[in-house]
Amino acid sequence: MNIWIKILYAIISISVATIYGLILGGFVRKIYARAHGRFGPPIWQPFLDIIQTHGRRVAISHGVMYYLGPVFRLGGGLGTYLFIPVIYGSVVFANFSMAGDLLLVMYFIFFGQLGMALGAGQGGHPYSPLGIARGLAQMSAFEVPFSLAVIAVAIQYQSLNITTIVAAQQGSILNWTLFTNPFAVIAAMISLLGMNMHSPFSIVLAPQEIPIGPPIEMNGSFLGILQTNRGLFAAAKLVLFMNLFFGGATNLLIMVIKTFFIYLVSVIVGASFPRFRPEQSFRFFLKWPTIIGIIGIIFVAYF
Amino acid sequence: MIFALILGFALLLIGIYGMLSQRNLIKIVISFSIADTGTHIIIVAIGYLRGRTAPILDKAIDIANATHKVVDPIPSALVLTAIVIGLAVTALMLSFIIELYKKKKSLSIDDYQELKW
Amino acid sequence: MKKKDINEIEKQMKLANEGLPEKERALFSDARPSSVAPLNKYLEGFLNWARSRSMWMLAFGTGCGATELRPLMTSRFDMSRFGIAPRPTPRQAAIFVVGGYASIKTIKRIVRSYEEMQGPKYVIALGSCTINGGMYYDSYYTINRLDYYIPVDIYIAGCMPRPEALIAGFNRLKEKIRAGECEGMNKYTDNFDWYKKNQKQIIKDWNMPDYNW
Amino acid sequence: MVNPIFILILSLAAGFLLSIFEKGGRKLSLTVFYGVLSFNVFVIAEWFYRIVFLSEPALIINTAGFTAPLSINLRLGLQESFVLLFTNFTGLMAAIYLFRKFIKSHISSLILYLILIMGINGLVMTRDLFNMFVFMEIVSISTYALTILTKTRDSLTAGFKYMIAGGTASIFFLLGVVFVYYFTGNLNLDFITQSDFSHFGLISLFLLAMAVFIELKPFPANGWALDVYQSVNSGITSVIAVVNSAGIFFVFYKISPLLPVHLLHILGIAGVITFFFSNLMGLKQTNAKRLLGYSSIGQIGLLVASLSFTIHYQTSLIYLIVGGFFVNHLIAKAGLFWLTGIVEKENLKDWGVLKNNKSLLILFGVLLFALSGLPPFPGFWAKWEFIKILTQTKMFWVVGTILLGSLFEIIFLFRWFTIAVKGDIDSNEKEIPFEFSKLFPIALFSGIILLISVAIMKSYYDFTLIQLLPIIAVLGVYLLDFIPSKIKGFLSLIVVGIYGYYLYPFESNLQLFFGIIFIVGSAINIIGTLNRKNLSQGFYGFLLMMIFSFGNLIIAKTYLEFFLAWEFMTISSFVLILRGNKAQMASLMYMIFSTAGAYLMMVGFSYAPALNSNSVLINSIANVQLPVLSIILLAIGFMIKSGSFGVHIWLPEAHAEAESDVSPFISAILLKAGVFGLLMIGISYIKNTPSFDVFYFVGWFGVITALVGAFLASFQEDAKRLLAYSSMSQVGYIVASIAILSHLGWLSAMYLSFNHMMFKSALFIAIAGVYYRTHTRTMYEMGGLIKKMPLSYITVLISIIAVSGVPPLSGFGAKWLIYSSFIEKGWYFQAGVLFFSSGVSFLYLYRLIHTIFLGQLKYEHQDIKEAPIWFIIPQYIFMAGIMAISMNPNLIIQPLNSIVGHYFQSAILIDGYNITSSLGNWNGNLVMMVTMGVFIVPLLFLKLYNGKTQKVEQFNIVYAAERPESPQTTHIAHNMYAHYRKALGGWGKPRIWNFWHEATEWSHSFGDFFRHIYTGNGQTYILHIILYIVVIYIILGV
Repeated sequence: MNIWIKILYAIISISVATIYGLILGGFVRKIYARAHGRFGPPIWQPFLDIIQTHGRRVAISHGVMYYLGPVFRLGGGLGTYLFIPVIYGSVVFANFSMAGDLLLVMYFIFFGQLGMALGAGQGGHPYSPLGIARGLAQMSAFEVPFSLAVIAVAIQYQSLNITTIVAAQQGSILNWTLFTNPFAVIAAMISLLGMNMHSPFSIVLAPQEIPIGPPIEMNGSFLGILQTNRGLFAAAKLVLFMNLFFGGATNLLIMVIKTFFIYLVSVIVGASFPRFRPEQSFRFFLKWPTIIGIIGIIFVAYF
Repeated sequence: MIFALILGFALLLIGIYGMLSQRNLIKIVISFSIADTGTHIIIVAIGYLRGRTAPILDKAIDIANATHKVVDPIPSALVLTAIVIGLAVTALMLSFIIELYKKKKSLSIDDYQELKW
Repeated sequence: MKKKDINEIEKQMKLANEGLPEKERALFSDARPSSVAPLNKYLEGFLNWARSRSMWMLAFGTGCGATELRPLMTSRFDMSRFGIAPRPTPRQAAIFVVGGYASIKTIKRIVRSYEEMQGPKYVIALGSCTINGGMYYDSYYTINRLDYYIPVDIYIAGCMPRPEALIAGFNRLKEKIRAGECEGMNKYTDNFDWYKKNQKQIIKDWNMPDYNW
Repeated sequence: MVNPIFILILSLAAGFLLSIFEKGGRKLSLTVFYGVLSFNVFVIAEWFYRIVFLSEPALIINTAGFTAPLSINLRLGLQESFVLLFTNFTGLMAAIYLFRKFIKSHISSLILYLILIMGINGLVMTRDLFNMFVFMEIVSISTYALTILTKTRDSLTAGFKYMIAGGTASIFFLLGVVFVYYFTGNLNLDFITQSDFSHFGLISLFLLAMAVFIELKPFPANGWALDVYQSVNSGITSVIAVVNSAGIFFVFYKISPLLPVHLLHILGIAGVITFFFSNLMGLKQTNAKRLLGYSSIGQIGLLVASLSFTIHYQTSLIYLIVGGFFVNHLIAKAGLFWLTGIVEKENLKDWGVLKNNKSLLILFGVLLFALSGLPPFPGFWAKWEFIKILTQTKMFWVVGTILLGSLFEIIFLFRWFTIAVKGDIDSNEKEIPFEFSKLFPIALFSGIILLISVAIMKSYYDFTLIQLLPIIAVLGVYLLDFIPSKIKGFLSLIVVGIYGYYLYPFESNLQLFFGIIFIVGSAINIIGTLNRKNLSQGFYGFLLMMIFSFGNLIIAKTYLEFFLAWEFMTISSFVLILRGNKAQMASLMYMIFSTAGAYLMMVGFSYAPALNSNSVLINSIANVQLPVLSIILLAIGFMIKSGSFGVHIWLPEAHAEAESDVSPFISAILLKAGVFGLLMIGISYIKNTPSFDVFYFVGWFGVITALVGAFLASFQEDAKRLLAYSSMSQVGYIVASIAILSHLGWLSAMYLSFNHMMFKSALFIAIAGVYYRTHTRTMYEMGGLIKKMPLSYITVLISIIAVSGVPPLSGFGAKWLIYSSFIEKGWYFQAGVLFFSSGVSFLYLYRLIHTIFLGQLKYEHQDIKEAPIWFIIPQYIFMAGIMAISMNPNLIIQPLNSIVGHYFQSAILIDGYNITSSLGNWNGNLVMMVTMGVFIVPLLFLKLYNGKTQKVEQFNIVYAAERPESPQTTHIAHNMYAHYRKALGGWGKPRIWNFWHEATEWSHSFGDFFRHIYTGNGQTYILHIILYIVVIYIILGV
């Protein structure tokens, strides 16, 4: 395939995902507001925020890494998304998924996080590393159930190729991993709570404790890029989960519906629970979801 | 001969007992001497081979078969040498005791155990 | 003037940062802020539209008026429907809400926080005390007029103004932003020396740089 | 050609006449004294030469005109001439050592000394038991008298104890002799055979053997000897410990053919017990001479054991084993006793004075290494062959006891050595005075033991020059040490290059691969050492030794060659680590663990079946079915070297405390030796699968190592320690991947090995540069260095991305291969643990880069510069390597695929840039391209849309409307992951450290407990002797 067409497709795919992700974000704010008994901001509020931040006349930069941090972050989001086939059977939304398999996606997630952490670190503000330290630690903890779930999926489908995994789940709703290997899915969904960093796992940004943590020094377009990425990255993660556990999507509508409901899990939990202390969060992930993940592996590997 | 043997062993045991039980350095040396003497008596007692003659090469003994006819003179020589050596050791021990006494004015072995472990 | 010349002038106009001890001078930026002209009409208009609908505020509880800020977030007043959102750090906020009387100790922090915000930035001054000193008009330790020290876009009078008044004030600010009338940031940089003089006159222990980037 | 009887005659005559010569002045008597001693040496040397090189038959001397048994006969054969040459020579040397003493002392000491030497000569040569008794008593009495050459109360007490103990022993000997005569009618060893004794007659042999054995100081009947060693003048002590012991041991050797096998074995076991306990008790000893005494007693025990257990083997082997132990121990012990006399420090703690006297230090090192039984010294070869015999006869208890005892010995000897090299000294400490007469014997003995070592290597084992190269390197560089270190560095680089070129034609590609890691990696790392400013004496010698041993490891053809290279590697790396400023404890721990590992490997190799091909070990081992025990022991040995969980505690210390340009060698390259070893076992394993799946457990150990290493690294404050634990974690991955025993597994192991070599070298060199500038390794004392040292920062950045496995850099390839291989193999939970540890690794990696390079710059670092160019060059060579592999993983994957293809069916498909495994695929190049794309697009966007960007300084941060107080309080770095530690709760306790700490405490306490049997009371010692004889008698059950 012509590389330029591929790139064009990628741009379309990314645009759709970003817009979807941002709208999802606006929607979630709406849901939260309604849970609080408020009207809440309009659904397109994230777009306004992004325009506003990009519209700042002055921005300060603490140095090269600070400058590149958001770039890394968005690059990470873009890359993660681009290595996932979004819609099963679609050429436009296949992205660059032929470059690697599930492991590549799992590790590319870190690309942005590491880069952002470095950028925030150069900001020199003490809260940045505090937030990052929490974030990294929590990440290492929720990666455990997630990786166990991924291993279970790999055992189940004898493949790490996302397209293959999606293909194996086609046909009937009962072919979804959700039904064939419920334990792995439960473990993964719990770790998704951590990944999405809603309450009770919102220890990284925690505005009340460490005012917003890593991006505390971020301003102007730097912040704008981060916000854009938040939408894109959320979409990428949701699509990944949809592909692995919920049968993937054969068209955009199904993708939207499925990912919305996957996200809803985090939102409901987030709206209902207060925040954990960091060590509570780590312990939680290393305890119950891990055990469930182990059961998931035993379930597929030995039964 | 048996009597000598028993006596020798008895002296040996007495000497050893003395060496173990006495605290006085000089008494230990005396005990050692007793044990030594016991040993000498044992040697003399069992150094004799029954049915052989004294190791004097005269006409009575066929020179060719001498080795099978005479008692080896060695035990006797051994005893003599051992006595001499025992004497030397005893003397040396006593001179050590004198030196030790000069240093610490004590003859109890319990006072000479700084070197340990 | 050419851009090169401007750079040249900027280089000459480094801040002295005399309040800082010698060994700390290198740790603070000594760049002098300069005014930034608005973009062309349409682009600036578009941006102003977005700015007016995404009002990120730094809710700095300087005085008793801050008490009235909190209810804004509750379900009764729900500021988020206007696009108003609190930000935990001045770097990301565009609106500085000075919540009432400013003591000299506080004005130092107000100046610092204001300067740390990235422009365009707007200031809402809350309550009578920020206008003329209010009940503290003759206090030895409270300033009387806030706009001697930082440019104020909106005053909300009252002692104290109710949340409704605050919302009205925000809406007025919104209109002003849309109309492109809020150039307080440029006013501050244009009259930088005057503001600094005023600030330094009352803040005696000036142990920060002349401009807090 | 002089009849050796003249030795006795002349010595005796001179002894009697000396007091007359004394009338002519001390000079004359000294001339006679040394003349006689030299004459003795000369006579024996000539005989030795004749017997060994001209193959003359043993000389039998009949005295008094009769033939034996009627008269006493003397024999001078190979053994006798060797022992005599040795004892006479040592006697002469000790006399030279005592020269100053002899000038002043009473003439009687000269006489006694001569008589003593004469007695030893007679003792060795005589074949008559009675005569033996006489000579023994002559020796004893003269020794007793000589103990008070320096008359102190201690030496008097010790002498007295010695006398009563010796007297008791001689009573038994006398009894034994007379009983022998009673039962056999004969006293000549040539005419008595074992069959002459009835069952009851064994009592005579028993008494005889016990008397000699007591003189050889078995545990616990040896308290008197310790006191003598401790208190008597060093010169005389060396005579007692060496000359006397040699003579008495030879007596034991002479009567050993008479002894029944079971008695011999009991005595052997008693020897082993002595060896074990005296070394155990030595642990707690702080007095240098008494410590040497403990060691001496132990070594004699080992000597007895070696003789008892090998007596029925072929002669050349006995010569090697018993002779090896004999020469090794006695030469080293003599030298060390003399050294104690020169240093004159009783407490080991004070031995730091040696640090100021390089020549003494070197001699001390040589003798100590010899005493520890490290190669190339004779004790090593003896131990190797001895353990081999014991293992093959399945005497595992004996093997274990001996090796454990040796380990204790290593502990106290090397603790001493590290104190000498690194210990504290008083500033007002006097220089050690130079006395030629004292130094000369030590130097000569050190030289001799080295010569003997080389002789054994060349003549007995037929080693080629290349195996000797490590020693040659050390000696060669020692001669060139006056050259500035930069030139030495360049020369080393060239030498390593030539060596690599010489090695290049490898038999297998696996060798080539490790050749690149070992030789090329080392060569690049040498560039980092070029930054050294001073002479760096000895550094390059040991560095070259280490590099050569790496090379020799991969070309080894036999177990012994492999093990030899391994030991050379250990020695050289130990010395290199010890060069660090505070490396005393670290290097000691390294040495202890390495030695323990080496001992396990020694047993493992001994138990392995013989190789039957002339190929290199890594090839030929494929045809050998290694027994399970061998595999376990070897695996543990290799895993100790690679720092596996449980035995890892040496690793952080050694890495951190070594000099900063040495650490990359230790971490990036040395650990790969363990990897190489494990692969070697694996090669045998896959061809001949053993009944018990050892590698399953190795795999688990690997993954746990990976996890624990990552956690420990995250909690470090010290940058180098962090990197060290990171190495531990990474090598854990490698070990686990090897244990998978599949194509993908080995591919990933080797890929990661190569990668790890590059990024860990780069990281350590970068940190070396930072340390060079900031003079601190504690991370929270740094911060914000990115602006000062951008080049180092870039290295660290790229390296940590490579470590973490984040695409697009090469590290991801390793992760992809590893997880694919684990899932493919079915090791799901192991894979889960690895995922966890790879998550944790982000913690320490971020900590490393943030706390050093990001955050707040400290006041004191405001005008530091970029690291020196010599640190930058190697870093960027490695960076180029990492980037090349990242852009095109095929560069490494394809060759590795073919290497591993020799051992397994290939499990991956390489199609262009795309690599497909059974589970998934990975296209490194495309990933790189996409990453570039997604990186550049936002960057351009940011450039375009960001308004006027003002660059600000480090304190321009929002700080709750205040300004930061100081960089220190604003830099989050100390205990960065406190919350994680809290979350881990009890899992965060340093259990392994505590375990080893407890083990140390317990062994020291045991040592302390046992040594309390030496009450210092002479009577107790006699009781020990008598009880000892009774107990042995009961065990013997005659």
